[in-house]
Amino acid sequence: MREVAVIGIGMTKWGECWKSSLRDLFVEAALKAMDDAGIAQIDSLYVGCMSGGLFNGQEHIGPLMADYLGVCPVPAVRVESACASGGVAFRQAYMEVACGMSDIVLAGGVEKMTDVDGSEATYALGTAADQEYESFHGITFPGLYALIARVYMQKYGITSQDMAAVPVKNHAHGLKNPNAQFQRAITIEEVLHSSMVADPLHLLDCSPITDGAAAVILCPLEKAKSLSQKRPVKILGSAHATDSIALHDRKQIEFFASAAIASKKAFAQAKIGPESVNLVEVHDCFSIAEICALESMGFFAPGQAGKAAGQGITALGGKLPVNVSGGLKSKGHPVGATGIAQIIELVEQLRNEAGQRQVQNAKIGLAQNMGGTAASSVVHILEAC
Amino acid sequence: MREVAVIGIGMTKWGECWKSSLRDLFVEAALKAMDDAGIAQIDSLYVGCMSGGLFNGQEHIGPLMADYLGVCPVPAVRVESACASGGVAFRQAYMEVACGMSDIVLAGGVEKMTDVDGSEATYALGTAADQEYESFHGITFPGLYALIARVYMQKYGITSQDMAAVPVKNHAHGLKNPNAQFQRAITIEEVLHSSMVADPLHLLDCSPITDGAAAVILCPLEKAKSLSQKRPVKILGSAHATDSIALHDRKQIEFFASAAIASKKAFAQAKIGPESVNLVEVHDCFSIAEICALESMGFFAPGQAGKAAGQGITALGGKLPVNVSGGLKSKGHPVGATGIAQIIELVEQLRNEAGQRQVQNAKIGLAQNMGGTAASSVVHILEAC
Amino acid sequence: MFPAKIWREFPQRYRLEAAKCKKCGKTFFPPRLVCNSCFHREFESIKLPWEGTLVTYTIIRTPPSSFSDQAPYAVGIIEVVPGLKITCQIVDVDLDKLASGQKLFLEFRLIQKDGKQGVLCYGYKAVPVADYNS
Amino acid sequence: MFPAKIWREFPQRYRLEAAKCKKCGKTFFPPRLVCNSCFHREFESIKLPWEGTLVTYTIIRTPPSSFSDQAPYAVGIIEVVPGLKITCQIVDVDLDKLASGQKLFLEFRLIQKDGKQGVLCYGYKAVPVADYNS
Ligand SMILES: [Zn+2]
Ligand SMILES: [Zn+2]
Repeated sequence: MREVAVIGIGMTKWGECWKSSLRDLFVEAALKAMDDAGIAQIDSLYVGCMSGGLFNGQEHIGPLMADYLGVCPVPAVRVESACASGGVAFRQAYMEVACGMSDIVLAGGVEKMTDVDGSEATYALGTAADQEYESFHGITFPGLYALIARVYMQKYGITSQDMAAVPVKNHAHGLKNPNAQFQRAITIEEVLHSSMVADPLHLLDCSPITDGAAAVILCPLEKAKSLSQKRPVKILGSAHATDSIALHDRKQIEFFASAAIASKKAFAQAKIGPESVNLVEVHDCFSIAEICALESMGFFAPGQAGKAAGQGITALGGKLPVNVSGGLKSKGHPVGATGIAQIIELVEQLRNEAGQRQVQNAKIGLAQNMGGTAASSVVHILEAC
Repeated sequence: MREVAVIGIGMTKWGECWKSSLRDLFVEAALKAMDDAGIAQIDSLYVGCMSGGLFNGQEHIGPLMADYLGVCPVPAVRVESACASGGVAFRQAYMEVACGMSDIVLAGGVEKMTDVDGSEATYALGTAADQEYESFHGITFPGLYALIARVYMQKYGITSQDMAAVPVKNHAHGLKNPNAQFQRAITIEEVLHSSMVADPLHLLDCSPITDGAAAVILCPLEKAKSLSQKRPVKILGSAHATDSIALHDRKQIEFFASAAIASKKAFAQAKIGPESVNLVEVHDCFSIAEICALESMGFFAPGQAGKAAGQGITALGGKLPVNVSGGLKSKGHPVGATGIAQIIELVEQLRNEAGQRQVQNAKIGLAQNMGGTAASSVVHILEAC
Repeated sequence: MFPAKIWREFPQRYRLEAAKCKKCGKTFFPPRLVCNSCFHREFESIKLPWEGTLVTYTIIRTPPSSFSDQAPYAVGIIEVVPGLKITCQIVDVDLDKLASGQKLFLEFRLIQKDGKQGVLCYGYKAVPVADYNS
Repeated sequence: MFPAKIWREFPQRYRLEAAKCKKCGKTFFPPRLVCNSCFHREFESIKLPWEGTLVTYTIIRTPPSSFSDQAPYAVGIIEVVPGLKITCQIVDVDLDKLASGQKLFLEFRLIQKDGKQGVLCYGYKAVPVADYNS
């Protein structure tokens, strides 16, 4: 396998992008990534998208995007793994470059979620769970994570107030991210007084409905310097793991085995451990998700991540900055694009180009992107070159 | 890149499988493929599925299938390229084995189409076209291929009767395929007297709505003999190409540029030309599709494939047997599974295990799987070892 | 007439039919084609008890489209036999009095009016044990 | 009020607005962000003529769900300027008298009652030129 680098990144502003269609969003991000790398052509592309069918009545998203990006006839594959679609797109692109089939591959993600109303969006997102044995009974994604939150809180004596420190921290980070959907600070009180979506999760414990796209350019590490002026960022580890589709089939509801196994494999490939990582982007679709993901990957012992945000450990400037991009909570969560945006944050940080959000001396970053209630997790470890 | 072989194949009976759910269909085919190869574990899996969202209210299909196949935590990726989803799944599995990331990879496809009514299925299939500029105006897939058929027929003086020879031939082939949805012969008259779906296409020019799944097992060629008793079939060439999503954006409406380019690349990789191919599986979603695909890939000169079926050239026993499996028309067309079933037919033929359908001295076979109106095409060339 | 997709799940939703692996004894709900523990493929059909213990729960206040008229409602994970859990609604209950660890009975009820088909879908819902005592 | 997804396409559907590449002159309908011929990204907004030539057509007899009440109806590909084609319905026409090569006018009409949103969607449909002469 060839070593692979990321040489270009680009994303749209995230939020309610009424003026932009699904194709416009993707193409805008893709062009920005190509411009950032300084390349004019690509050999292949991947599109992570969860549900073009239910959100936009549009499948066959690969050729649609190749067409509007002006790169037909290059291969264009749409991959789906619910909210981990972007991470999977990146991993497929990595393998295509690693195997030598292609040199310059674009990995992007997109979701256009505001073209349907709220209850339709809730239905569409529910298709990431077991349709017949979870969604059928009226459970929603906030509901599923609420089931996890209750178990975790009872087991470790964590309060809603402890948990609220996660979105408060991520909003503080997002305030410094010009592409974030919500660039405003929130307080613990605001979280606790926001409307209850699925007890014990408040509205401000939940990532929003977002339109947006993100894209990156991958190439063989040995060609990175000749293809692009940009400081290459090397992919040290890439892994993907699955777990039962239904949350109720887990032995331990608050433990994300897919994240544990994917991170273990990625660390093994990278030949490092959690202690070598300078910053982490985790999939904080809900406050509790950040907590469980960090513990499942070994960054904290069980029960210890619950108070980490409140203690400042995971804040910018803390011992292990987590979601300095603003995370899904503040940056937004256009599900297919989220995993790619995590990579973009790592690349900006490892290039030392993150401005106000810059993590000092960032050399190694890890991104964890998951689908459903962690029925799939993709973990990537990147290193500054 | 490592050389890659197919060592296991399996599919469900295709048709209206009311008793089987989406997951049951996939798992049944996957277990058969694993049994055929004689293996008990896999390293990774791909699922081609066009629209679990619209047909079944189910996305996140990768982990769902890994879970019910009992192979969690292995990576499981769902890929989508409309009716070429299966072909793309196979190609992604090929690259994963070729790059060395995994040794034993399962590539499967599934579609469960009869859980919605006919007009909903027509809507769901329409999402493979440009939703905003084709489907929005009420065009359906039979309609789009009818537009192609009219151009071709007028340009080359081909009649509905000439075209009807394609499904007549494919039904004659399907009669010998125990997994086919329709195991019955049809006549030119029956085609011409079947109801008009979209002029000039009759019902019997159109592939049906089908439930079904198919799966194959890939591994490095050098390990094939030690992993499996089955005669390995080697992947000589693999290519994927895209074209405009909208049919009206093509310069030449009856020419499938994606099939032309993908086949050209696959032939180049295989270091052979069309004349070396002993049998072809092409994507005959409609009668006209088989004709245009064969010409676009260089098996016939422009205008010459229109009468080939009627002349017996493309029948079993003819100079170039095409769709001896029965094709999409007779075997059925569960869209996500179709591309995998094409590979299965080639493997059975190249193993010399196709029984009544056996093409004599079959050494090299080609499969062409396409999405939409050929906005994507995947071509694979396989060789008996 | 029920469409196939509803009818297909009747054994599970109407009768709580599960599958017990004939080799290792692991029980699956819904039934599966292959055991994820020992990879055996023969199962014995068994019926789950219509009762269990609440493991965790939530109150859905922002429902999906097909449940718009039911919110707020409780959904929980219920352990029905050791190691086998299911997800369903908890009804006929004071939402403030739910507690992890409580015993629940399962009953056959209307679940949803399937938005896409306009069909009434039935299945299991949990109710508090106390209801039976009062 | 129109949802964003309908409103977004107004310039194309209501006014046939296309984009002409400022570098190579290639025209795109709908507009794009990048030219697929020369990769330039600046375009001039132009309006397509409300007429064209029928390239090919079909009669839809098995419609998708949102068009159930309209079948049978004709849909065709129409060349509006050299090299630029669109797909739309052909109405007010004897379905037996359609012919490739015929001239058509485009008119602003109701296209569909969008099934998912219950919104009336408008856009362009083709009508025979003869209608204007009669
Ligand atoms: Zn067992
Ligand atoms: Zn240009």
